[in-house]
Amino acid sequence: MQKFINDPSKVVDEMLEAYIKVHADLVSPTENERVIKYKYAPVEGKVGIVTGGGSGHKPAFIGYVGRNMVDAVACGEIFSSPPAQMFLDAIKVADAGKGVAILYGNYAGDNMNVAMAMEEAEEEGIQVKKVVANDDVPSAPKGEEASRRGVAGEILMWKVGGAKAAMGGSLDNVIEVAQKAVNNTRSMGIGLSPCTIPEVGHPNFTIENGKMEVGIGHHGEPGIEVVDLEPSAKVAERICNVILPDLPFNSGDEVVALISGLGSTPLMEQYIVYNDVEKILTEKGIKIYHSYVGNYFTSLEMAGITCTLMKLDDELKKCIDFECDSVGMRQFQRL
Amino acid sequence: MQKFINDPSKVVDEMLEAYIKVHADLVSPTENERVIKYKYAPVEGKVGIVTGGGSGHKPAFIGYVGRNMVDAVACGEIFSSPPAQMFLDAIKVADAGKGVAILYGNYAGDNMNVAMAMEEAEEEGIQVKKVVANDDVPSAPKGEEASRRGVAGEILMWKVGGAKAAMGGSLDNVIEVAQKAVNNTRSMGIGLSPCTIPEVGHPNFTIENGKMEVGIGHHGEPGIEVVDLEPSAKVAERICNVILPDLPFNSGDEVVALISGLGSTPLMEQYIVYNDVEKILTEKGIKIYHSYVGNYFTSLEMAGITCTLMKLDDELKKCIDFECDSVGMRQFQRL
Amino acid sequence: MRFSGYASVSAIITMQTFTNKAGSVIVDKLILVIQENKQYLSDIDGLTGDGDHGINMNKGFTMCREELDKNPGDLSYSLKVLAKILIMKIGGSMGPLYGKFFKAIGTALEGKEEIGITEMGEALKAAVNSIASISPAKVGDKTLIDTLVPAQAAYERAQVEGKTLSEALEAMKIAAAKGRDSTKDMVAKLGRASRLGERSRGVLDAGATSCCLILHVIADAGKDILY
Amino acid sequence: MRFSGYASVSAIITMQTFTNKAGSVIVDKLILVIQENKQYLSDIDGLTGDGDHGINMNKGFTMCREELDKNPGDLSYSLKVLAKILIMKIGGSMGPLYGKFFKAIGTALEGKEEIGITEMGEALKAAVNSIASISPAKVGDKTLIDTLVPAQAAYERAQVEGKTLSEALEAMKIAAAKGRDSTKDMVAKLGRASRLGERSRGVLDAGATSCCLILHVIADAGKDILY
Ligand SMILES: Nc1ncnc2c1ncn2[C@@H]1O[C@H](COP(=O)(O)OP(=O)(O)O)[C@@H](O)[C@H]1O
Ligand SMILES: Nc1ncnc2c1ncn2[C@@H]1O[C@H](COP(=O)(O)OP(=O)(O)O)[C@@H](O)[C@H]1O
Ligand SMILES: [Mg+2]
Ligand SMILES: [Mg+2]
Ligand SMILES: [Mg+2]
Ligand SMILES: [Mg+2]
Repeated sequence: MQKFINDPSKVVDEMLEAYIKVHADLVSPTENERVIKYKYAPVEGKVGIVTGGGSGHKPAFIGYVGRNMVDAVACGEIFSSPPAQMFLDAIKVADAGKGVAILYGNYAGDNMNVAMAMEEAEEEGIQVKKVVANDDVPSAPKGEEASRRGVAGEILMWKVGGAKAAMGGSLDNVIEVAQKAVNNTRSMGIGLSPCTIPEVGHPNFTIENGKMEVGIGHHGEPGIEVVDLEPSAKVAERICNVILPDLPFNSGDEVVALISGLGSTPLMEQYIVYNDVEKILTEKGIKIYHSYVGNYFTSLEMAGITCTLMKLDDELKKCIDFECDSVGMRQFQRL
Repeated sequence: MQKFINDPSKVVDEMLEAYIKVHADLVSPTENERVIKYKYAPVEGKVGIVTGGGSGHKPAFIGYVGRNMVDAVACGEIFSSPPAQMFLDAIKVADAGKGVAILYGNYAGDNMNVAMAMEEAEEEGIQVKKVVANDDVPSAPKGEEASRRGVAGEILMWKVGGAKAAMGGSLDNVIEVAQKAVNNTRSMGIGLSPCTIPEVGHPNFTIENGKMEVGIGHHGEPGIEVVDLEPSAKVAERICNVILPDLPFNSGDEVVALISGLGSTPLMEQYIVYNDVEKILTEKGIKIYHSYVGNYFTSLEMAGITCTLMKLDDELKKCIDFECDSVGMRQFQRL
Repeated sequence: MRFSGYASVSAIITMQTFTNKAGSVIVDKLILVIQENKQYLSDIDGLTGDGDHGINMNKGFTMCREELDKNPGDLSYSLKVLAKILIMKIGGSMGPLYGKFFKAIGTALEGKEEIGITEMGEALKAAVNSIASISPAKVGDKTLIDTLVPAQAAYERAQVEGKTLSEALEAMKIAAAKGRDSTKDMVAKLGRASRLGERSRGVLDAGATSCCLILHVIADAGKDILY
Repeated sequence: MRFSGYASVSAIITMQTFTNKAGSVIVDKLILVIQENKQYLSDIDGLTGDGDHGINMNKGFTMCREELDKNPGDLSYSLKVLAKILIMKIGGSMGPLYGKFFKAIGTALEGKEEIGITEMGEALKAAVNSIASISPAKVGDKTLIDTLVPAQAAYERAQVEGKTLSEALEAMKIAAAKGRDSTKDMVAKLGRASRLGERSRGVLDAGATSCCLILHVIADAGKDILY
């Protein structure tokens, strides 16, 4: 295990200790040491945005805490859902009295822990509503969208929800637009190598050299098939063939395209895949309105990428264009 | 070779093709397809900032092209210096009549190619001066600073030089402050795994499991020794023992700290190393004024990190605080 | 109900109970068994999962120990303390699943001074339903459900057949062990182990193993305090 | 100088020259030899470096071919075209190193109609100095310097000893081959191969090999057009 760590059971704590020092301009610790908040949260008059999940996906989730983004985050152990208390505490520090939108990904543990936190929060008089991202197309067939996992599409949900809240939207407005973002978003991942959870000490699965895992999940969940490694252009085609018909994305649509590396895939390769995806979309008359390429949502040091598309309308465009300042996504207002 | 590529000899071209599409808000292509410029370069009344080098270090070098940063970049093949013509063309597109500062790293090829480009540029009547980063302490002993390599410290040189130029500094002002940044900066790298150049197809060297290469260079240049892998706290100590006495950094100094991943080392580990470095600095009375943690200067998918410290004075602080907008570094004005 | 004086043997048997107060020892023994089996459970999890099941469980149960040392109480109270800690502090899937499990039992037994075959039967049924309300796992998926569901069914069958609490608990133990062992030949369909597909066959499921330990302690410690 | 009519053998020999015009064939043959050895040079580089030396060289020399097809000229002109392309288009270390090399030779020969032992000697000396001005590489570092420096020295020695151009070129060839071979037992001190340390021993250096090819072509093609 070629890692820079001290005690494998302390990796999340040490990371958070550093994170709040490095980004003291942007985030603050809270009484719950696993809950980190935007420095100025709760923001007066604004709906609070909360997320959370297992660690190991940096910059997700904590990296999206910031101005016009997420107000508080619950940081679980590596690849393990935070307990309900953490979600609850995150809800509490994000609440400015206008209610809290909890925007997270569809995983069994998170669903259970969020549900329990929401119950508690409501008992304490905080209005909380949730949106659950389920953008990962290969994780369940069409018709069973509700059981699909959430992957990098979560970032677009946070961006959009965060912007709406910052614009002064009500809790219902925020929930509605975040849900719209999710409904309009489709993703797919391709894995080229596994990763190692520090406390475990060996890779969490194997991918043979010369093979790729099509439809891999963010924790190494098995995909739909393992095939011979293909050139980027074929990979892009394969991805488009799965995600375009699923929404469907049609000629004339405008989209956000997000290519995220899973950890160890160099940015260069991510741009190459983007290039091939862009060509297919252009050919099909789908216009990329805005794009993101980079390590936006990783799985420790897995090699691989996810490709995410979100279909836009005017409201979503405004939210995407909105200025934001977080470690994982920093945008000047787009004019 | 688990990579998302098409033709291995076209990786840089395809990457650039994508890059100018994804970041059309920020950068533009030029007549030389390997030279990318800030969209609004040459910026009237501003000294031009140029850099360049081999590819494979993303976001370096191209990622630092943008507002108040680098105006034009020459993108060589993977780990191979761009030819003089590329540097020359970059100089030309960056020049707004106030002269051009070419700020790059100390490598044999780059030195030769930049020197030739500068000769040509001067023949064409463009005033060009250079600063050569040589921050990599383990690459040559004290006393032989001039032959040290440039590593992630280059980023601080660009940040500072870019800010000074944007503030209206003359070419001499820019060169002076960039040289001051370099003089005040020290770095060191630790490698945990090699990387594979696509056209080569196999790893460029090996590091045994359980070992680490101390003082590794940005292309896998050998370090000063190979030792057993150590906990992060020991790694931080080892780094500080080398770079602190070299400048030296003393109690009472204020510094920028930059931890960069080399490619496949997860952000989490980078923060853990930061945490340990910060503790040592605090103990020694050295104050971190601003810090950066992330994949700022990589070597394809090498595992490892570099640690860079820059000692600050008021002028350097102002430059570090200055707003900038580039893919690799995006900062709102620090108040 | 308390019976003073003599009664027929069969009457005594069908009326087997233990008190909620005395029942707190069950939680003490649950904590012990998890602490003692921490490594064993992690080792099993390591074969198909991420090797932390014992760590996760031990963390929650040990926190419960500390809390009960400060504020002890009867069985239903202790179970609810355990549940609250699992739910609020442990996270993952294990926290809510076992949290719900113990919360359901604790809630079902709340206010009951005496716990007999009926009370325990209702509590076990509530536990199964409570887990089902948050997890889609079914028998055959290679999870703790493979232990819990047949164990509860065996208890209920004994109850319907008019067996004593002792006998029903014994039946539950046997079914739990059988259920746990049944996971050995299964291919995991949920959780991390599902990643392995066919390769998950041949080893026990960690959750099914811990669930069996838990049900055995409930049965054994319960029987010990019957009167 | 041209000699019309008869001259003593020794006079003819010491006056061996070729014309700058005819010399352009040297560049044609240089291009050919690099194109033919593209794979070989890359293979050698692959043993200790990154396996692209043939690719890098071929790229520059082939671009030169295209340029000369459009705008041909004499030897010094052709060498300067080659140099300009290497310097301006190839990059890496190879572009400037061989660029400087050919630029120095081309510049030294510029304006000379006839090229004899003196002209060639000056050109080779200029080439060595020009490379030294941009590279710190010394004999023994396992680079093209190990071919070039002894080859030029051998030529100069022959020249001092009063040998003919033919003989001097022949001496240069032998020394170049010996220099190239000497790199086999060296440990690389510069460039990528230095990464390997002791493991770089036992194989030729790619740059030393290409430099030997180049010097051999200069010698052979030069001798062919002597009169
Ligand atoms: N959705 C689920 N429903 C029921 N049981 C589950 C579910 N997911 C996992 N399990 C059980 O959890 C056990 C693993 O627990 P543990 O190792 O503590 O958690 P993790 O898988 O997060 O590391 C498995 O052996 C299985 O019995
Ligand atoms: N600084 C230097 N001075 C002289 N020769 C060098 C230097 N660096 C490398 N070389 C030569 O370059 C050759 C490798 O060339 P090439 O493979 O084209 O470049 P790269 O090493 O950039 O891939 C080496 O075999 C060596 O002879
Ligand atoms: Mg786990
Ligand atoms: Mg586990
Ligand atoms: Mg090369
Ligand atoms: Mg090479």
